[in-house]
Amino acid sequence: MIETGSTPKQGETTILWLIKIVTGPILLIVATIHLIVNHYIGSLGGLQTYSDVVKYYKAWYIPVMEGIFLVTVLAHSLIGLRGVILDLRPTAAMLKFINWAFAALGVGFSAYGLWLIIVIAGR
Amino acid sequence: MNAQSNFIVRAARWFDPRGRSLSTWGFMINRLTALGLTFYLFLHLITLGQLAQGPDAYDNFLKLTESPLYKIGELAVVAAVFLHGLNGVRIVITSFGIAVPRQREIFISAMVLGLIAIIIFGLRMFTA
Amino acid sequence: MAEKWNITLKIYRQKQGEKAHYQEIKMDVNPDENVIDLVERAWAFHDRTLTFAHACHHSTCGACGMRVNDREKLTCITSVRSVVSNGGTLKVEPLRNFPVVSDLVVDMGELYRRMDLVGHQPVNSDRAEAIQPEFRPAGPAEPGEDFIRLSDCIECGLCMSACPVFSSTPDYLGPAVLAGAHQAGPEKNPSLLNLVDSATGVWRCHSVFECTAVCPSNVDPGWRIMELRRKVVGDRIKTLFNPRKTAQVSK
Amino acid sequence: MSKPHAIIIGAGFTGTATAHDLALRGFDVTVVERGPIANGTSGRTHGLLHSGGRYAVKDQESAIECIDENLILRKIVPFVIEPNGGLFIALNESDLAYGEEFIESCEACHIPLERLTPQQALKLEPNLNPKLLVAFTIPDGTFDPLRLAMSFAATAKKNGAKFRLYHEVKSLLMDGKGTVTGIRLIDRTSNEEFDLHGDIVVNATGAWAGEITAMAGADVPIKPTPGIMVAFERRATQRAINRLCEPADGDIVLPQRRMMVVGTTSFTAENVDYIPIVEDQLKLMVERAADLLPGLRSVKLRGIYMAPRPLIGSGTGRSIARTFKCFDHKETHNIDGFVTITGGKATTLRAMAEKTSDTVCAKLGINVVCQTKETPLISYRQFYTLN
Repeated sequence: MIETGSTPKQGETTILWLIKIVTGPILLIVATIHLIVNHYIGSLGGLQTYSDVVKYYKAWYIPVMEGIFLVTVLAHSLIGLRGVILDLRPTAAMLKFINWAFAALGVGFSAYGLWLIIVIAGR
Repeated sequence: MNAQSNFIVRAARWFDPRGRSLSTWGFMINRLTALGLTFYLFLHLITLGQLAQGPDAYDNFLKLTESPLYKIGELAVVAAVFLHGLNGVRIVITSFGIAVPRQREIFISAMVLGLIAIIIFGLRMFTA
Repeated sequence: MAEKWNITLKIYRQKQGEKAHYQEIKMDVNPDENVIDLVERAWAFHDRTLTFAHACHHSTCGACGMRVNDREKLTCITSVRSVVSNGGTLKVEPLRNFPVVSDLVVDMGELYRRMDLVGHQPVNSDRAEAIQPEFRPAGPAEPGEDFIRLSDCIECGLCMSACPVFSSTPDYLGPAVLAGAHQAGPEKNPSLLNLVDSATGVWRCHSVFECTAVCPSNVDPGWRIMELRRKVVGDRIKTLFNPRKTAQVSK
Repeated sequence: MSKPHAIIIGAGFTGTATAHDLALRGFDVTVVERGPIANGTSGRTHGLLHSGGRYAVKDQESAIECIDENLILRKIVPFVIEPNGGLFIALNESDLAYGEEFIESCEACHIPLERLTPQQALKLEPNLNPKLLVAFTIPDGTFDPLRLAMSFAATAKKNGAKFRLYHEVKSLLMDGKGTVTGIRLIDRTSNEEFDLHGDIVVNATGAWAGEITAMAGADVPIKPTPGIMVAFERRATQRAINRLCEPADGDIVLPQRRMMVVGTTSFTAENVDYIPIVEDQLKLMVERAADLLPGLRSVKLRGIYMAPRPLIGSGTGRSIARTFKCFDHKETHNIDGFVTITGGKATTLRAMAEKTSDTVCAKLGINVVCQTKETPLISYRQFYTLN
């Protein structure tokens, strides 16, 4: 069996867990709204066309909400996925790579998504 | 023993319900939906890039979504969101030491609630 | 007169260096007997090469944990009636997630090592829950003197066998060990908090609660892991505002 | 000069304690056991750390052994013991009459006791039968049987002893001149057979001692005397509760973790490998336990088990003394290199080991004193963590 030494194994901390556990309930609420909007709002049920989407983004709070959704869902999913990978005992080098890759993915997709929200809200 | 097995064999153990109780199903559902939703999230973000290219590109893309196959996929996403989210509520509550002895009942309630939400959305998507 | 059932006992057999197979023995049983009695009879009267672990036969030692029809059970307190019906097959296998020594015997050295690592005490001074609520609590011999009581955890390993995370992640400390850390009192010991606030500690638990479902001895490891998390989070928030000088590592 | 090699057959209380004692005295020790630690009678004791009160009236030798060893074990292995004391309670006139003798005998055996009125006793243990007439406190305790044996084994291991669990003795090796020189073993985890040679073979197989001595053509006066024990699913007291009477069926109920255990009976059995549970005895135990603690009548049963005591002598059941005996087979059957230790009780395991080790040392002409009285044992967990 694998050695578990008396020194704690690095890689997961209170703060990451707290982020995951706090973003969870936020996501449940925001994702439910997101889904209802996409399938229930509008004449035909949901945002069915480009103009529906643009119209939807006119109210100031919609881009804000979608922005929060974007950032929290990226954080929640990447921390969660990292947890799944940690269950499979990655090597230290592998974990280091994942840390950088996931940070880059999170920052990159946040920037890209926020840009997209600003573009749509601006039209 | 298990230390030597490769990661696929080890990961497969998460999805072996033999000799385990109901709450392992909670764990399996959570893990499967987590992986599925993460995959979908990035796919979704990439395809939304069409929005930036103007009305024609986006509306053409949306035409694809009218096929029933796509709708089934979309319902799967909706289902995953509700199952993962409601099951997640149980995990959040119990994580703070609340209602741990009742976690089984909370799990069943969450799944029933999730199923109702899935049916409502399903009806809407396939009848609208 | 006692009821008589006829069942098939299906036993996992494996000697060192050999492939595993199952052996079936038809047996007359009393449904109120416990599974360990059947296994012992299988050895005494059917096949003397069978090996299995057991000692106290009344759930105080934790030696006889096995999987009975796939499920982790302490076989000395698991009645035949509770796991099979007349004419059925009762399958016994060694615990999961530990190396098989021979047949139904597994090597639980790692569990014992980790219980020592987190400083779980085999005896505690008594708490209120020792005497069950339907009975009135005993009076101390000397005022203020505590009773000493053997710990609830009998280190049977059932929770370690039932935990799906431990089965994929052998260096996860595991439910018994984290529950042991909780009982050892992490608030007094910062190094214990550091040990469980790690990639192999409380954050590896994914709230499956199989541990609590199989625990035969009132330990409730699932609840204890959650409590331990609360302590870790509380301590981290506290030290955020009031940093500890240098973490004193005590063994 | 190389160390003398002692082979001990049996890893129950006597075997593990003797391994500890001999390892401390500088022996190379190998313990062979066909199952895991304490899988026979030792594991299946009710776990009473005797104060000696139970034997004080009829068997003073055993009673004194008990109180002495009780105090030693509390000191050297506290982490497997609930040292919460015990009570003897009288429920009828004949119990009261026995009580007079009991006080004198306990005093003679230096067992400290204190007389309590029923009110005082009920204040200490409110779940006792309220009809009790008198009570005495005595320094009983309870212990965890497996972990007690493992603590001795772990300490022995630390001092170099080797343990071969799941190894069964097939035969004794003899040199043709009437001396036992070793054992032929089968490793039950792989079914491989091999020989092990030693300077002395100690037969510490308790109720099974006759099976081993028969391999050398010798016999020992062992009378395996099983008894039943029943565990209730609830803990109702902190102290061991004894009936103030002559040793009898179901004369004690004691706490252990969240249970109460009642014991025991006394009968003779032919096959000690498997002792079936006798329904009538089970019912009797529940009745007897409820005499002492009426609340137990409605409590679910958790475990029922039988264990053969290794009694020595020619009497029957309760009349046999509970002391132990070490047989040097050179004296009994002119077989050298072979010693049998049997009889006794869990509480006296250390004393049994001391006596056996003294016999072994005398036979081999080694002059080392016993140190086990003062040597604290290490954690039972080290049995698994030491190599």
